[in-house]
Formats: sequence, C-alpha cells, structure tokens
Amino acid sequence: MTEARSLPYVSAINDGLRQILREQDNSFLAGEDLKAGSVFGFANGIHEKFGDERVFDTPISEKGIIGLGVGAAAVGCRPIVDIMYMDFLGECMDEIANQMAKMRYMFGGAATLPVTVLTMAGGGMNMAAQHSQCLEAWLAHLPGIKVACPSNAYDAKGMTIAAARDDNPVFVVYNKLSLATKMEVPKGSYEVPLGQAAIRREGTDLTIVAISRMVNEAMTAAEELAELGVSVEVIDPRSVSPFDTDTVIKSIKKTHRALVAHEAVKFGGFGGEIAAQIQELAFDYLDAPVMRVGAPFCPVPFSPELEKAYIPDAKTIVKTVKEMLAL
Amino acid sequence: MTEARSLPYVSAINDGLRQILREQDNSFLAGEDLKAGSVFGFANGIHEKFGDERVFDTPISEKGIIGLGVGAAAVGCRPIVDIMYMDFLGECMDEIANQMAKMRYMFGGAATLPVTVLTMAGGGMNMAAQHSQCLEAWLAHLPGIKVACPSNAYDAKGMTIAAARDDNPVFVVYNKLSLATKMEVPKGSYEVPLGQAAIRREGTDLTIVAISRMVNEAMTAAEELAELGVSVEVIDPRSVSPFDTDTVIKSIKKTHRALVAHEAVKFGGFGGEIAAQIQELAFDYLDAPVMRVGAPFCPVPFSPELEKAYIPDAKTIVKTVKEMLAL
Amino acid sequence: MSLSANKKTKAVVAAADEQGAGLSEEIMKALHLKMVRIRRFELEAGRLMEENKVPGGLHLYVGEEAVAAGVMQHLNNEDQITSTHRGHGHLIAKGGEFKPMFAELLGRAPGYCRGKGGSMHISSMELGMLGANGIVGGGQPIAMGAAFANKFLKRQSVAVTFFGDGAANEGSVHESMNMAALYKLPCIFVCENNGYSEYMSQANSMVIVDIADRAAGYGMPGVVVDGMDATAVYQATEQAVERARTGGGPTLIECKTYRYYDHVGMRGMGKNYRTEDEVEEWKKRDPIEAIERQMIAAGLCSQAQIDAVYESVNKDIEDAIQFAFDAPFPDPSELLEDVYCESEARK
Amino acid sequence: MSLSANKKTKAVVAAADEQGAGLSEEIMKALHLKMVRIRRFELEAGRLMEENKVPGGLHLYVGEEAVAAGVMQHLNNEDQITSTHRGHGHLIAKGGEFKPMFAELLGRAPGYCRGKGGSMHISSMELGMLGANGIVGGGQPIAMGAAFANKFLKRQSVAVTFFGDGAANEGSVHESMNMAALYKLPCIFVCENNGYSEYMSQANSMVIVDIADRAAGYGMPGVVVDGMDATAVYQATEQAVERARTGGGPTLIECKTYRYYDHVGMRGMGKNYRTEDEVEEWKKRDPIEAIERQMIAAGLCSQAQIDAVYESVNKDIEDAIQFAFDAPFPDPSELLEDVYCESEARK
Ligand SMILES: Cc1ncc(C[n+]2csc(CCOP(=O)(O)OP(=O)(O)O)c2C)c(N)n1
Ligand SMILES: Cc1ncc(C[n+]2csc(CCOP(=O)(O)OP(=O)(O)O)c2C)c(N)n1
Ligand SMILES: [Mg+2]
Ligand SMILES: [Mg+2]
Repeated sequence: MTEARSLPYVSAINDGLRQILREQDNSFLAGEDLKAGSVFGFANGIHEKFGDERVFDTPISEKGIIGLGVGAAAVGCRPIVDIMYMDFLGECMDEIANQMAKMRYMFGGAATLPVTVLTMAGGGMNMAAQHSQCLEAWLAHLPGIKVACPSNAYDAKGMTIAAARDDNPVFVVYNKLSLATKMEVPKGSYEVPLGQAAIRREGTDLTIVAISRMVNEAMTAAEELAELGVSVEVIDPRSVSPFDTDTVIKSIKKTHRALVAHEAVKFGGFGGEIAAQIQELAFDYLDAPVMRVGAPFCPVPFSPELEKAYIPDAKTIVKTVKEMLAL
Repeated sequence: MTEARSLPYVSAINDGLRQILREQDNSFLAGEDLKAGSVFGFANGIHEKFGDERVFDTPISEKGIIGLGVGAAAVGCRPIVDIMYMDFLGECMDEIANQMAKMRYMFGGAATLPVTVLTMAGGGMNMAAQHSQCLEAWLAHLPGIKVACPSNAYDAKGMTIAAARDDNPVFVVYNKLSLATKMEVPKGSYEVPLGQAAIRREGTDLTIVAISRMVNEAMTAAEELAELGVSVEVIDPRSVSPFDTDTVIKSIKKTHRALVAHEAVKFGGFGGEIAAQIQELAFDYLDAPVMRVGAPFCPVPFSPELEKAYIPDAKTIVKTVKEMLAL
Repeated sequence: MSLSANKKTKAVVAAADEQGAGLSEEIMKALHLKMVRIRRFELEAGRLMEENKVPGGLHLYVGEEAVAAGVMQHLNNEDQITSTHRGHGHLIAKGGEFKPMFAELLGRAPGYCRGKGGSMHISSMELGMLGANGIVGGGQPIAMGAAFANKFLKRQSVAVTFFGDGAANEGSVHESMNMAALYKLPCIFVCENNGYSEYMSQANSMVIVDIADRAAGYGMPGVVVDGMDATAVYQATEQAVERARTGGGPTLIECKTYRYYDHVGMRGMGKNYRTEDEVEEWKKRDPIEAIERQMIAAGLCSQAQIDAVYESVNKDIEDAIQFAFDAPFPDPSELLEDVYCESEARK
Repeated sequence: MSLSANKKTKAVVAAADEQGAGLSEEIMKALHLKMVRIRRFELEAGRLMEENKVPGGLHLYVGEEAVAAGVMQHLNNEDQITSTHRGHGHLIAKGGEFKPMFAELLGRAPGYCRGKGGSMHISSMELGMLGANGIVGGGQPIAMGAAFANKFLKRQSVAVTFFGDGAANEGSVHESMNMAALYKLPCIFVCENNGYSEYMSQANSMVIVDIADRAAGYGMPGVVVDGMDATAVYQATEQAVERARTGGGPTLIECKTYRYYDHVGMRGMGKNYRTEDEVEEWKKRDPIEAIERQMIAAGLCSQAQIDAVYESVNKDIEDAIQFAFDAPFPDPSELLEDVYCESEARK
C-alpha cells in the first residue's frame, strides 16, 4: 500500500469512489446532486473527472434511484447509487427490501446484483427529526444485503472500495458529523473487508462495542475511564451485516463486561442483537449484564439544547460504565 | 361484558371493526379491496352495513393510503386504513416513519393523530418472499407509533378496538395463519389494552416470550415439555410497542430461564430487544442465557419443503428448550 | 376528458381490427403459437390449482395472451422484460419452457427458480425475463434500470416492463417513467389494462379512461391498443421497439384487455365485482379465435394445421406436468443457499 | 410537446401580466402586505443564518412571495395547507406571527413547535398550517388526507399543498393527485416551479416544461401561472378554490417562479449551477416591485404609504428577533414529551 496522508472522512470517500470508477468501466455514480459533488461534498470533482456518462444526477425519485441500481446491476453494470440522507430510506424500502435484497434468492441464485448504495446517517447538526436518523437496524434485519458503517476516514475509503467490489448489494452508511474528521489515509487502492471488526483500543476490564461515530465517543470515554483506572477495550464492528460475532465474543471472554453503544434509538436498535448475542455466547464469562447506550425513545429534536440531551456521547458512556462498575 | 361465542380470528377482527364504526361517527375504513371485504375476508359485510362513505376502496397507492390516514386524523377523523400485506410496508415507510410517527413531536405536541393501520403478517401459506414477512421490528424501532400483534381471536377484536380508540397512531399486525383459529369471543365492546402482556400459561422452570402466532407454537411446545417434566410459563406481550417489560421480568425472576420466539428473521429481530432487556434487568436471576428462536437469515422460500424448514414452530422451540436444559 | 379519451380508444381499437391480416404468415403463426402455448399452459395450471395441487396459488393470464404474444414477438434473448404477479404468459412468450415452469409452480428443484420463487417470482435471467413480481409496481424501476444498462453498455437491447391498470397508481411507476423519459432509455412500458385490480374496477381507482394519457406528463408517446388483437399489439410494439433501439427513448403502450377468470385462480374468491355478461362480451373478442379466423380467411393455414398446433402443445404440457410431479423438492439444505453471491470480491 | 408547452406558458404569463390592476384596493394591499412580511422576514432570517445564529440552517422563499400571497389570500383558518422545506412564506401568508417563528428558528421554547421542529417543521395547527416538511413529497399525501376529512366531515374547508418542481417526481405526489381526483377532494396542488431542485435544473429532472401537463393524467385541470405576479396567482387560485368548495374536486396550479438565493441560506454552498445573469433577469420581474408599481399606477396608494408598510413590518421583525433571542431554550426535561398523546383512549 502506497504512501498515506492526512485526509478528512469526506475526502476519503471521494478517494474511494474515484478508485472504483477508475478500475470498473461498468460502474457509474448516480443520485441527487451528484454532479454538483453531493450536498455533502464527497463527490466533489468526480463528475468533472469522469464525465456525464459515469456520474449523473437523478430526479428526486428514491424508488427510481434504487431501481436504477438494481436493474442495471442485474444485467451487467456495477452501479453506485446515493440516497442523500438515510432518513429517506422509507421512500424506497420496498425496492430495497423486496427487490434488491431478495431477487437473487427468489430466482434460485440466478441473479447477481453488484450494486452499492451510499447514504448519510446521524444527528448532531440540528437538522431535526427527518435529517438526523440512524436506521441501520432496518437494513441489518434484511437477508440479502450487507451494511457497512465506517467510523473513520480510513474505513470510509476502504469500505467504499470493498462494497463496490462486492458482488452483492452493499449499503455504505456514512456519518455526517464524521465528514470533517481527519486521519492518515493511504493513496491508491485498499479494502476494508466487510464483516471484520476492528479492535480500536485494547483493554482488560470492559469491552465497548460501538457503531460508527460512537466509536470516537467510546475512545474518548476510554481515555477518561483510564484515568479512573478502568482499562477499556473498544471494538468497532465496522459492518453490522455481516456482523463479526467472533471478535466481539473473544473480547468479552477476556474482559467479562460489555457495553454496546450506537446513536440510533436504543429500543429496537441493532444494539439489542449485539447484546443478545453476547449473553447467548459468553454467558458464563459475564460478570455483569450487557448494557446498551443509545438514543432515547423519541424523534430527534431540533433545538440544540434538546439534541444535546438526545444524542449519546462519551459522557453517557462513561456514566453507564461507572454504573456497571459501581464506581 | 356480554355473552361470548366461538369465533374465528378473522370474524373477531370483523366484530371489532363494526364496533368502532358504530361508536365513532368520524371513523372510516379504507384500503385496497375493502369494499369486497378485503382479500382476507376480515371486512366481509362491513361495506354493505356502513356504506360507501364509511368503507371504501383505495387505489394501489400505499403512500396515499397512509397519507389519507395521517392527514384525515390530523384534522378530525379517526381513520382506519389497511395495508393489505405487512410486506408492503416498504411502499409507505416514509409516510409511516417520517410523517405519522413524528408529526406530533415535531409540532411540539400540537398535532394528534388517532389513526389505526391494519396489516397482515406471517408465512406458512407458500406465498413466497414478498407475501410472508414479519416486519414488526421495523415499526417497534419508531417512537411515536404503537404496534399490536394479536395472537388470538379474543385479542384480535379487543386490540382492534383499543387501537382505534387510542389517540395515537397504532398498527394492528394480524397473522394470516391465525385467521381461521377459533376461540370464545365476547359480543359487544371490550378492549385489550396496548402494552399489557398476558401470561398464557403458568410455569416454574422456564419462560417463553412468544410473539403473535408463535404463542400457539409455544403453548404446544409447553404441553410436550410438560410431559418431560418441564414446567413452562408462556408470555404473550400482545404489543411489541409499548412493550410490557415488567410482566416479562417478573416471570423470569420466578423461572430463571427465558426463551424468546418470533416468526421474523432472528438476526436483527425484535427478539434481540427482549433478550437484551431480560439479561439487563434480571441478570442475577438467570441460570442460563436467554435464547432466541426465529427464522433463519434468508428470505421466505416458496417451496413447501423449504418453507417448512424455514418457519419456526413448536418443534424448534422444544428442541431449543431441551438444549437449554441439557435434556 | 374521459369522454374524448373514450372516443380515442374506440378509434384506435377500430383501426387495430382492420389491420389484422397485414402480417406475414410466419409472424401470424408465431403469434398464434405463443398464444396457444400460453392459453393451454394457463388452463392446465388453473385446473391444477383448483385441484389444490399448486402451493400458494397463481394468477391466470387467460384472455390477455395477445399482449404478451404481440410484444414478445419483437424481442430476443438479449432484450429484458420485467413481469407482474400474472407472469406465466410473459415468460412463455419470452421463450420459457413448460417443464421448468410447472416444476417451479409446484416448488420442485428443477424449477426456473429451484423452487424458491414459485409462480409469483418465476424468472429466467438467460431468457432476459427479470422476474414475475409479487409487488405491484415492483418491476418498473428494475426495467428502467436494465434499460439504463443497455444504453450505458451500448447494447441494442430493449427493456420492456409489464404492469396493470391498478399498478399505474403506484408511485414507483411514476418515478420510473419519468426517469426513463429523462434519460431517453430503451424502455417500453406496457400497461395491461384489464379493467380491474383484484376486485376494484378501473373507475374505482382513477378518473381517466386511458392510462396512456399519462405518457404526455413525462414527455413520452402514449398509445392505446386493442389488447385482444395480437396483430394490433404487434404493430404498436414494432414502432416502440424501433424507437427504443434507435435512441428515441421510451413509449407507453396501453393494451385494453380482460382476464377471463378470477384475480386468483379460476373460481377464485367468489367476490361479486363484475357481471357474467361482461365476461361473455369480452370472450366474444377472444384473441386466439380471432387470429385463427384471420389466418384461415387469409389462407395462411387450414383448420387441420391449427388442430395440429394444439395437439403438439398439449403433448408438451402433459409431459411437462408429468415431469414436474415426478421432480424432487429442493433439499432442505438448500434453504440458506442463494442469499448472497459467494464470489470473491473482484479486485 | 415541450415546444407547445412553452408557447402555452408564455401565453398564460402574458395574460397574467395584463390582469394585475383588476383587483380591489383591499386585496392588492393585502397581497402586498403578505409579500413584504415574507420578504423582510426571510432577509432577516437569512442574515441571521449567514451570521451562524440559526441552528441547522434554513431555505429562503425570497423571490417566490407572490405564490404564497396569491394563494393564501383565499384561505381562512379552517382551510389547511401543507408546506415544504421552504415553508416560512407559507406560514406567514397563512397568518403566522414573527415572534413564535423566529423563536422556532432559534430552537426556543416559545416557538411554534416549542423548539422541537425548527425551520423545516415549522407549523401551526391553529392556523391550519400542517407543517413545513423535511421530506420532499411529504406534504401531498397529508394534504390529500386532510382534504378527504373536509369532505367526509362536510366542511367547506379546502386543503392546499405546496411542492416544488423537484418534488413533482416523487411517487407520493403521483399517488396523492390520483386519489384527490378519484375522490373529488377539495384539494389544490400548487407547484412552485422555481426551475431548480437544489442544484439540479428542471431540465435535469424531467423532459416536460409545464408540470401542469401532468394534471390531465389524473383527470384534473392543470393551469400554468406567472408565479412572479401575485394577482395572477390570486386569480388562478380563486377558480380552484371555488371549484374545491363546491365539490368540483382538485386542481393543479403550476406557478413559474424563482428563488433569488441559494438552495440553503443566502450564499449557500457556492455550487455553480446557474448564472448571475439568469438571477438578474428574474429579479427584474420582482413580484413586490411589480405590485407596488401597479398599486401606484392605479392610484391605490402613495409611495409614502408603501414606505409606512415597510416601517411597521420592520418594527415587528426587530421586536420578534429580540423576543426570540431573549427567549429560553426548552428545558431538557421536555425531551421525552410530545411523543405520544397521553389522553385516555376514548370509550
Ligand atoms: C405494493 C402492492 N400492493 C398491493 C398488492 C396486492 N395486489 C396484488 S395484485 C393486485 C391487483 C393488481 O392489479 P393490476 O395492476 O391491474 O394487475 P392485474 O391483477 O389486473 O393483472 C393487488 C392490489 C401487491 N401485491 N403489491
Ligand atoms: C425524499 C427526499 N429526497 C431528497 C431530499 C433532499 N432535498 C431537500 S430539498 C430538495 C430539492 C427540492 O426541490 P424542489 O421540490 O424543486 O423545491 P425547492 O427547493 O426548489 O423549493 C432535495 C432534493 C429530501 N429532503 N427528501
Ligand atoms: Mg388490472
Ligand atoms: Mg424547485
């Protein structure tokens, strides 16, 4: 892998998309405002570089956008389509759940759908109830698709590439607040395989399994807790489907305590699946119940004061860990 | 409550709908093929009884159907709308998740939406991948709506009435295979409150928390297990949102063992939430990990032979319980 | 406007009726064979369903054969179609074989979908049949996407998508038509207007009479065709396919047709939603009887030759049904196969 | 067909221009006041956003005032509207007050939504303003449902739904228009065609020029109006409202208009998608300047009186902004309130 340089998450996505468009002639990038680089800027300059045929705008028609991806993938293209905000999944859940995810199975394996769907999740920008959601739980529940949730710039590029090279429908769920966060990102081509968790920090007292941006919050919490003499291990599943159960269980068997953290609403969230698996597979190793940190049971509020109270962060995590350890 | 008589689940729904249409002048029943009684027959005779204004067909426009319910509810009606198969939720998830579920909150409490959505879930009838799903997990994850899953005829009527009298958006998720199952159903008006679980069978060795039709499978399993000397308690949450955590935890504290069963895909299913809650709130009482029974990670197959292998049943439950008890 | 629309329809239908005999013997015989194959397959499939031998049931295409035959006569295996819940006729006209079809309907291993799809998801990627669909309005976004690929990959292929009068009111159809027109895609939208969606009449679903009128709203041509006349459908499709293959973009073809049996199966649910008289009226315009009259009148073939066609088709069907019933069910071990493509991600 | 559509547009626009002076002094002044209130509110809101004082940002209605003013002039508090992400103008024209509006934009407790909605969800059930909407195409199904309730409950009320040229391609709009026409609902679809959806031109989203052409596909009348002329919008709406209130069903009114600033805020994202010249061309047809010329020409008022209008509006706005900044944020304890209605289920 060639030299690296410090790059923000948003540019890392851009890097990954250029890599794919370069190497795959039958790939194209389509969605709302993609010619203009997307409203988030992750596609800046790509239209200028690859032209009208490879990079183009779609009408505001999410059902059509997913259909474009499914139909084109079924007959020989490798489409990359964008659903601007994850909150808009509801506009095309049928095309996702009943067509994209099931076509191969319903056809007895005859159809192959190498389609990648990009979307943007998360709150913290005072965009209110319809532009701030994390809905990975809806997607993870669907056999037939994969769901990546890159938590940093390196993964954002590597998982974008891995997703587009995968011969299955893959969702890459980016995170708004992470777009500006920088880190070393290699130039050129590399993959972050789907279904392989990353141990972000090693520890011995407790394991935090955190999804997407919550990984950063978990790392901050781990620092704080270290000062209190608590050694925290932080695991980033990186993709919720496939989910790397082994890495998580191995860690729990070492630390004997687990906390699951995601920004999505806690109730009915994917954290339930993780917690259920942990206690199912590491029951005898657990010294305490698996706890979950997630958003409370209400829509995302607009008012900055309320949103601050709504979104889980390092503080919420530290507080919960302290309760778990009776500190 | 007046005299009861043996009624199939499908007629009990019919009973409940008539009760509501009788008592609420501002309610109406709308959906695809409802004039004809619905393809499932639960509305048979209702159009004839209440007429074109109160009971009518809609085009095949699920977004419009939910919009009809939301908009009419917002300004003074108490709509009851039908989404023929739960599999079609994807066609209107935006109207459900971003409008119906959030309007009241986004408006600071100014909007009240007494709308009821009826839908039909479940497999076992060889209707393949797009007409057999259980997607209650999608709905339970949404603050702002309630989700009832009646498991028998008595509840089907009582929860239909409770849902339509509730001033919030409520989904009543019926089950296809249950439509023909009979039981004593009282005439006249009664409610099965949302958020109150029912203990279907008392036991001391293990608690099965089963959703919708899986309650019947759990009861059958409990019979079999009784013969092996295992005393099983069966709990029917009846609604997944709100979820009656207390009743479940109380039972676990008595039996020390829990199994969660639903027909939905196990991975990412609502069973994860239940299992997570149980171990979180009754950790010290558990003698074994909370186990989950659910569908495997694939779409619902058409072939009878494959669907038989796909859908969890009493056998699956018995097998899992035996493993839990090392029998 | 319904009125003027009405007039237009009548006009077009009338026009279509006269056309009939214009076509070559080869094409007339091909259209006839396609329709007979569909009709005989459906009647046997329907019989099996009424005998409770078909798991999950099925939706019969009987009465609508002229649409599938007339359209598919212009397509090759590189062209794609997306079908509906009423998809047997589309697959047969696209070249589908009876054995894997009956096997699929019965959920057997040698079925087109290895038993995983059944009637509502029957498909053949080899034949460019991208699936029947259990979702009304489910096929149009997919066909639009396939048409895009044809253009993107500089193929001559056309993607045709079939949908009903009821489906026309799904948002997905609206979005797909607009995108197909916007990108000038080789996509043909064939609306099989049989007047009903399940037990709801068209008048119960929309105000307009001609769904083809919606084409103007997307900037694509819309034509109304007599869907009971295979030659009329053939001729309307000819122009649309020509247009699509030469970069002229999409066309909406509305075929006025009728289903002879119930929404599901033959007897169906016994709902009371249309009159026997109405059914009889339409049967008088049966597309197969019509083309047989035309063929004999034009001296293209004798009654004996027509009888021979039925004989051989019936024979194929008998064999196929036998084959299907003798075929094994898929092994339960196949349950978890085909969810994902296991091929190595390509570097 | 784009061509003919083009012609039509020009025709209608021309017609509209002449009409202007036909209206009474009272109405002209009311239209003017509405537009000035919107313009001044938006310019101040935009300024505050550029000063990073508005959390989450906002979408400005500047340039499109004539549409909200002309339509809302016909509505009362029993009539409902659903708005878009660009909703301030709709609320103001429907009677919204500056104080709770600025307070909402700033996320303060006395805001219309108690700070929970912000610009994108601003609403007032009392005023029949069923919400701005963060979902493009989100408002049409709701308005159709409200219109249904008006008919069902035998009210005289009309439901008007605003949506953009971009929104026109959402499936939800298609389904809502068809159902409104089918049930003959008192529903008016007002398309604010400002030529762009975010950074995509209309030509980049659809082939047709006049979105009003889609009305025919549902069996409802569609008209094209000069959205830069409040009197033209007023007159087109008059007929549609009359039609709706008398059981004549829905109408689609397309208003050709323009947004002066960026999709978001004023400077916005600095995307390069339209020319300065184009912006300047449209500003020459500014709806407020136009009506002021008309009023003075017709001797309905003096420049001094017009200045006085601005003065009092500016004063209201100053006070409202002060009020908003002085207002408290909602208490964190309110986070979990308003998710459900706690009223006892009614027996
Ligand atoms: C999204 C969706 N909504 C509803 C249904 C249930 N359904 C199946 S077929 C059908 C009627 C379809 O009518 P039409 O499109 O005219 O096709 P036809 O059956 O007449 O061939 C309906 C409502 C469905 N399968 N999918
Ligand atoms: C379902 C959905 N898709 C996409 C978006 C993102 N988005 C917000 S505004 C907008 C453009 C809307 O254009 P138009 O309807 O013409 O309204 P305008 O902004 O021009 O007033 C888009 C694409 C959204 N909010 N909702
Ligand atoms: Mg039909
Ligand atoms: Mg616009």
